[in-house]
Amino acid sequence: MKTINEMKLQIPGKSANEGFARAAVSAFAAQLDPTIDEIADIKTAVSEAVTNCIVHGYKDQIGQIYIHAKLYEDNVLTIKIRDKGCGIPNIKQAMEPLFTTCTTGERAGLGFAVMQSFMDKVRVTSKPERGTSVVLTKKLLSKGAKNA
Amino acid sequence: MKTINEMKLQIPGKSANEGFARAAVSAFAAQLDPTIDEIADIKTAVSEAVTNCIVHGYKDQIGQIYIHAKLYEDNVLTIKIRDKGCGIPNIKQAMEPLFTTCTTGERAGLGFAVMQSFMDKVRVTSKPERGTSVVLTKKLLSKGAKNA
Amino acid sequence: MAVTLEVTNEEITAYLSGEIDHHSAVELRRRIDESVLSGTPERLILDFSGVTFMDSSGIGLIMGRWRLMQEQGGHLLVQGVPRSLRKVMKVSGLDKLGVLEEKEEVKQ
Amino acid sequence: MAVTLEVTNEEITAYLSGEIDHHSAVELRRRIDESVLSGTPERLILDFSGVTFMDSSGIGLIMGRWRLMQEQGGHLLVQGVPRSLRKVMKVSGLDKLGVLEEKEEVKQ
Ligand SMILES: Nc1ncnc2c1ncn2[C@@H]1O[C@H](COP(=O)(O)OP(=O)(O)O)[C@@H](O)[C@H]1O
Ligand SMILES: Nc1ncnc2c1ncn2[C@@H]1O[C@H](COP(=O)(O)OP(=O)(O)O)[C@@H](O)[C@H]1O
Repeated sequence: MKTINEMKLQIPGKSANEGFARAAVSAFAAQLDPTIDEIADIKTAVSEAVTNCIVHGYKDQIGQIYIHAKLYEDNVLTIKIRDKGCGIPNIKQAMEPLFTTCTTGERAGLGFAVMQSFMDKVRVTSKPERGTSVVLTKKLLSKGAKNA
Repeated sequence: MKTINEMKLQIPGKSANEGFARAAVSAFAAQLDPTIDEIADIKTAVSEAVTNCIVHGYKDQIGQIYIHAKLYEDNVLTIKIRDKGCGIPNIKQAMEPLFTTCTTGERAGLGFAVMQSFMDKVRVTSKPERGTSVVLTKKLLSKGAKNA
Repeated sequence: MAVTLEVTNEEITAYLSGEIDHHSAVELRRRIDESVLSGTPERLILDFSGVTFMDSSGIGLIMGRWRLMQEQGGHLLVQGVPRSLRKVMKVSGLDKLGVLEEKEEVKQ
Repeated sequence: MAVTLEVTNEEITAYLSGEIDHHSAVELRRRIDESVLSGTPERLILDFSGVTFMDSSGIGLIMGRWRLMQEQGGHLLVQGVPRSLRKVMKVSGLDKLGVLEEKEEVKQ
């Protein structure tokens, strides 16, 4: 598929940037003229993935988070969210609803479940001590790229 | 001065991204709790600098634009906007109000004048055939970083 | 994100507003728990009508308060969930905890 | 960005709305000029009351239409400039062209 537009964003993994990250991605998605529900879905999924980099990937240190969003023909949006943190030893287990390794922070273990129900596709790749990458894909039902 | 937060953004120099670039920078600046006027000033200056990369720096090709925003203590925001385009042979002349090299596109020759009156400081560095970098600086009068 | 607390002897109502994420949840939790632990409320009501965004951190916030109220021998009620947050509430299976108020949802 | 044109024999009013930048100005210019060149208007009025953002591309748009109307033997008037755009209009020295309407500015 042909890429119509893209953006790369890099931010330090501070919790204050969770809000900024979802605002930036939704401003990027705006050129597809999405519905309010679609924007809400995208913001929620991005918020989960970015929070995971901060809470799990980097735990007590502050590392960089890399976001790469792409718009393809046919209104398909992909968002890759990547950290260079601790990685996930067992991805299948990590993606099970209610599974969480966090004992202090009131994590519900539902981050991946939310991503999966709000986006069409969630692809996770990870290497222990090297980091984790989550690719979120969603086809928007909107009228199409009006500005690109 | 200590950096409180920062973000790096990379986008292709398509005119459709002018709107996205200013939205992203203003979402980043939002953590300083700026006034509506301050946000408008920042959006306008960013729009000028990004447009210049597209219209002048890259002319008929599409190159990458690099935006690096930083928040410092004392509510100082800097935004560096950089292209790897044709460069500016005479910066002093380029910054004069009404000066423009564009004859087709109805440019008013006021981009730098707007940046200068909307921001506290505008620093331009450029090398022919290597590209141009504009650093915009503004101290915000807002209550201070509430989230960082 | 902000929270306004309305406290009586038996009941605490926390009116939440703005965006709930991992960042803002920390402070919300602190404010609410402080209020719960300084009294003996029978009911804690979380009012979501002013909430414009929420991810699974909001679910964690609800589940944590549910647990706290269980420990305190009281109970939790969640009210005024805007239509836009129903989807994320549903993923969580919170409907099965029986804390979600059933009446008319609040329009945003 | 959008423009609605109101056309009579003598006058064209272009109601602009949304954000004016280099990207959106292209289409605005095309629509307005098409309308001007297909008639013999004495006046072109650009109404900015619906404009929420504008950079110097908006100034270029105004100056270009001012030139076009000069060529056509007509004139240009700019009306309804919101308070938030006064600053950028001022930098341009447009006030000196005498096209800016003087009356009460429109509130956004
Ligand atoms: N970026 C990441 N880096 C390391 N581990 C992760 C990352 N994302 C998720 N995980 C692991 O997967 C588990 C489940 O994640 P999730 O479903 O989002 O729930 P939660 O964030 O509430 O724990 C986490 O508890 C963590 O162990
Ligand atoms: N990023 C850039 N790359 C190359 N040349 C530039 C760049 N930015 C500005 N210039 C030069 O400086 C001139 C003045 O810029 P400006 O004041 O923004 O007015 P305008 O964009 O309307 O021409 C431009 O016409 C161009 O020659």
